[in-house]
Amino acid sequence: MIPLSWYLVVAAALFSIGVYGVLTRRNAVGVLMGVELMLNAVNLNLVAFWRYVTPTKMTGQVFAIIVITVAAAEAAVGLALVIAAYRTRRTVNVEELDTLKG
Amino acid sequence: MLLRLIFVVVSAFTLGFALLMVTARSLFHSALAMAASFLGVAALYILLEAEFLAGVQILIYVGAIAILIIFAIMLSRGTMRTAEPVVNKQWPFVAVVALSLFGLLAFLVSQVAWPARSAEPMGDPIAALGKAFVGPYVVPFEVASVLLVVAMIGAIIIAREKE
Amino acid sequence: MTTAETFLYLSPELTLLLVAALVFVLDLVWRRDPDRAHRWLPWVAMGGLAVALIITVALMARNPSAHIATMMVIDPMSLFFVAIAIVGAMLVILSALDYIPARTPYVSEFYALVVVAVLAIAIIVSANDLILIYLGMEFLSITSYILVGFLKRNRGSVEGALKYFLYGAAASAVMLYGMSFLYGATGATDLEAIARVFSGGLTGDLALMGFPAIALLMVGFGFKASLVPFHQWAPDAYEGAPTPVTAFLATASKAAGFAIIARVLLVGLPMFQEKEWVPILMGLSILTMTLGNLVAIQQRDMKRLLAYSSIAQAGYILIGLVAIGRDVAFGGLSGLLVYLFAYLFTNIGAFVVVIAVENATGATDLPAYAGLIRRSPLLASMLLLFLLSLAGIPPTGGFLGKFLVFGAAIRAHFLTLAIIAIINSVIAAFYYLNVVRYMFFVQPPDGGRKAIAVTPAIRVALWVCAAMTLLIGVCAQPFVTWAAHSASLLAAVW
Amino acid sequence: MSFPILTLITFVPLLGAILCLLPWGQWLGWSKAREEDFIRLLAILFSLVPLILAVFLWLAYDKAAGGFQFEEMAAWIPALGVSYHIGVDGLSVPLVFLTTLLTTLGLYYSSHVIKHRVREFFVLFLLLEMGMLGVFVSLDFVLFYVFWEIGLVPMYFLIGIWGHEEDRPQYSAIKFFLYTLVGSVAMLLAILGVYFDTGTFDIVKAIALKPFAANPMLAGLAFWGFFLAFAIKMPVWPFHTWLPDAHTAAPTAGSVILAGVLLKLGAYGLIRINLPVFPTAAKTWAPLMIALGVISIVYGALVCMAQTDLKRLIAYSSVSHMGYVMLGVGAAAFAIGMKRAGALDSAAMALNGAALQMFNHGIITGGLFFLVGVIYERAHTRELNLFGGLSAKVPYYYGLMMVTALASLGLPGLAGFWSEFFVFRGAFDLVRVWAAIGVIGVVITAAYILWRIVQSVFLGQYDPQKIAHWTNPADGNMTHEPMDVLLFEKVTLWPLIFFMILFGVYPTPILDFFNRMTMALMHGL
Repeated sequence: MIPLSWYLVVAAALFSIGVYGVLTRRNAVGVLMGVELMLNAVNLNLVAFWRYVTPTKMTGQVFAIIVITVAAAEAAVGLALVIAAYRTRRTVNVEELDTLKG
Repeated sequence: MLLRLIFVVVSAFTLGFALLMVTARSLFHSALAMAASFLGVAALYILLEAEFLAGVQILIYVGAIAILIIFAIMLSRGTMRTAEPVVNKQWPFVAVVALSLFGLLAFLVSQVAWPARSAEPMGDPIAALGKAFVGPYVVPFEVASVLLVVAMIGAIIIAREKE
Repeated sequence: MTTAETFLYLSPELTLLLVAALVFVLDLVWRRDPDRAHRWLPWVAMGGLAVALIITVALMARNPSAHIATMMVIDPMSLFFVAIAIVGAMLVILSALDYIPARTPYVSEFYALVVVAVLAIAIIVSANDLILIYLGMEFLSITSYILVGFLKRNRGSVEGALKYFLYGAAASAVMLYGMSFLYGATGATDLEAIARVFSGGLTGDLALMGFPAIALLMVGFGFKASLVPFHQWAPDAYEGAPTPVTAFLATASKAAGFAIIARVLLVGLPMFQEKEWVPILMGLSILTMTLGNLVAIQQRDMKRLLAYSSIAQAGYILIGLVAIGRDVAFGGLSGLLVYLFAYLFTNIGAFVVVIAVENATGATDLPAYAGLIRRSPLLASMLLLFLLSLAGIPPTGGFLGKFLVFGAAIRAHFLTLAIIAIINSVIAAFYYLNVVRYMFFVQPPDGGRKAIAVTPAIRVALWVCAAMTLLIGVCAQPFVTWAAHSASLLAAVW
Repeated sequence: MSFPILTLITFVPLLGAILCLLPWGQWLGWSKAREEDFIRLLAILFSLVPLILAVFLWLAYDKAAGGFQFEEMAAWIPALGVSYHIGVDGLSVPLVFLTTLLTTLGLYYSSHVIKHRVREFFVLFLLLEMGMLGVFVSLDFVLFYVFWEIGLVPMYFLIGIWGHEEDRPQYSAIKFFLYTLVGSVAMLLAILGVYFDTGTFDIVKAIALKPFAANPMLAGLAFWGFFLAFAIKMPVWPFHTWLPDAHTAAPTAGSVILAGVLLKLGAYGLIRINLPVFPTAAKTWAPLMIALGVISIVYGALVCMAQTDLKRLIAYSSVSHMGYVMLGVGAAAFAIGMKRAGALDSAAMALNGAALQMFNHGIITGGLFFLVGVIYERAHTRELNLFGGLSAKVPYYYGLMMVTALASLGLPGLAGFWSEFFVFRGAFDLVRVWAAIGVIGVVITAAYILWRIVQSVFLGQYDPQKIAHWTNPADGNMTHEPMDVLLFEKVTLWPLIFFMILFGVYPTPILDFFNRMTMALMHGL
């Protein structure tokens, strides 16, 4: 059987790539895609733990399904905001969203 | 052994497309790479014997979220034509940070003595999931459905063209 | 527990759900007659919230400690926070009565969403399971993103919402990663089961993940409570959001962040107190108050100033958790509750003044407050009271809160932390007084001839906030005992 | 429960403030001017009540019995062990009287000179009175702290709103606030520290329990928490820099209260809390207190020599004069634990001097600031170089100023003499060298008062070119020559002059209050 840690390392890699995407992308949609990678990494963790730690209880899978559902809702709201921002500013570049002085 | 080989291939596929996603110059390519990477994750779920979840993953992540993102990209496509770089100037620094984060996390997850045991999953995972959602997890299930409704209303209010 | 009991204990949440649905539905029913909808629906929402508040208080009197499966716990502490959220939302709706219709046609949706946000908070503060905690926090976040971006034609509003969303989505992903560790280490997601597994003894290799897991969790919780360095969204979201929403984010929503930090750490991870979470929280507390105050000094916009001030206040509040102990009076946790309760009225009151000034002048920058005492003695003296309370000058509620958390720090021998906190409170007094300077010392631009009208709704909100701010400080006894009682059950578990 | 005289004294001003806030004009259909007149009257009436009660207190306090009298005790926040515990002893009775007297005089004087934002002024002044009185009667640390901070806010406004533009009132006000706040937050931590060691917020109990007796380090920290608050408020060198700015910017009555009462809060705290609660730490730090006191005396006096602004000069003279108090307290602290015969009596004497100096400085410097106000209302300047030869033009003013100034420099026969005498008499026996250095300050004081004030303002030749226009403070009209003291100014000043002469000739009635208290204090340590 594949060791648990292999899955966890792959998830860690996926998570780190997602973090990289979140921190480097200039486009709001790009940032959101990075977040989706991070969420997938989490889900991979959850499912791996389910399989190896509590295969007889559905906790991990339930958690993963909830995460997926919420991610979809979140993405819908986020993308609506992206579109609204694009309408008012003609840009969704995070660095150019500077009406608010910081 | 074969299983491990498959795992390595699937992981390489997943991570490769993930890397492509964060480095692609075109946001559109990025989105496609993301969808591919999500497919890889679904394959990993199958390896973990969570077939139902793999199905959900493909339906929602690949089917819904990726498509949603591609729509958003196309609706705001004015932003894609610019010749400016798609990543900010700190990317080499962030790359170092992300690499060290990975090192740290990888070290951590392989060092911790997770209480793994070698039991087999229950007979019918779909039935078990169904029971879980009406049993102990009924509250999260209900909350999630309210959340979906609210998110839908909110997304409509915000994305609607006319006031 | 019987089904009837379950429904009884969930009745505040169910009421909130019904009210929100009722507002949405009535809005559809009265589609042809938007005037009627705009006139009545806020009061439907207010009435519903009032009913929920009565139910919550009635439940409090039962002094429950009820588990809904393993998912939720209805105890005095969770009811305390539900009450805070409901009261906050009622004040916010009062203050929004003139603000929102002037800026957007989606009036009923706004009130419904505020009620939904309260529902989300009610779920967070009673959640006893990582899954529900995540779900509740996401629920509140998504509702908040919508509320911040509600003025979708307004650049600031949408930008603030987008930033809030991007930070929030990333923060919750990080938090989830930490939650997955806890699940992996224990095989459980409900806090009491996690605590049971850990209390069975930590093998050295499993304990390794304690610090990183808690640090990752704190990213998400810290985001909600706007702790530095997870605060970057706050100034933009606070400035861009419709001001009533800002008031809600800075008080009720922040309080939910603290509620969940307290519950997860005390119920789920008590064995990680000494080496893991106390140092993390202490670092966050020092960073939060110091940075919040130093940046607040430079602000020229009232909303931004209050945003940074509320970041700094979060730093003081956190002291209550760092210095947590079993002492009834200065146990830290009860201080935190009193602080949050006083802070609710004080900060919402300050934002109500901002709303009134914004309604009249359209401006939120400091010069708009020049000579406010001439243009509206009521608004100026009210804001003075709230600023003094924020600065911790007695006899206000803000003083009592500081007194209790600083006392907890001294009791627990965190002298350095206490000294850093008092230095910070002096820095903070400087910028609060700067606002007072504008209001009382600087000549108004037009010589003070143009008075600022204050509508009855805003007047009521102001008087409630002012009365409570003073009452908490002067008649402190019932509030202290209430907080101590609310904290006691959690402290007993811990 | 007996007649709650202290509660009444403390909270009647609050009632007055609230009544002043009510919209009388709107209710009764009065014009703005009439409403303002009514508010002036109302405020003065409500400040008379505590004054009359304070006179009664003075007479009714049983000096022979000593200790805390008229105590009132009620639960306030029992969950935290905070109680509403008030009472007065020989130290606080004269200070309560001083506060009520100066407030009434200040309100009366202001009712003639404050012309804009009248309502706010009188409301804030009454709130200020409540804060100050509260500090003097509190016997619970938290209550003490609450009143301590309450007094801060109205003073901030008095300086900031009614200060003259050229004196940077906004800057001075915030400086005053922040300096005092630094001290008070340190005190808050110390109060909490004492609570966790003794389990009580009660000052009387804390005095009996002597917190941190076993831990000199923590005792020192707590001592310093209080000391910082009181030293900034007094203020002693080097914490004094807020004072000249605040004084210069404040309106006349504000300066009077600032010098007359607010500075006393710091000195009062030292004697009420630092000495009896932390005798060991006080003993340890006594040399430092003495040094700070002497430095303040000499430094304050020297700086006075260099001033050209009359009000600033008197402000610095306060630093010097409060230095005597610090010296007296320091000397008394130094004597703690001394076995030598007479040491404790000398300490009590120094402490008597310090306490008396608090009262005397209140009436004398209060008087001086009123006198500065009198001349400023006429000349609209306080520049010493612009005055000269006024003795012939305003002889009555000259006379009042001479009495007050001579009282300030400690001329025998006037009140200031006795307090300086007792401080030095006591200190000389205990810390000879320091006391001797301090005497230099007395000499310099004489120099600046005679030379800078009397000489440059009153003597010499009157030059009409220097100040072309004088104002008649009664109606605001221009005059060519300065007008002499008006009736309302005489009414304000005479009570103070009366006490300067009375306690200069016959100090026994007030000394009796202090002596009993200081002897009990020193022998109890």
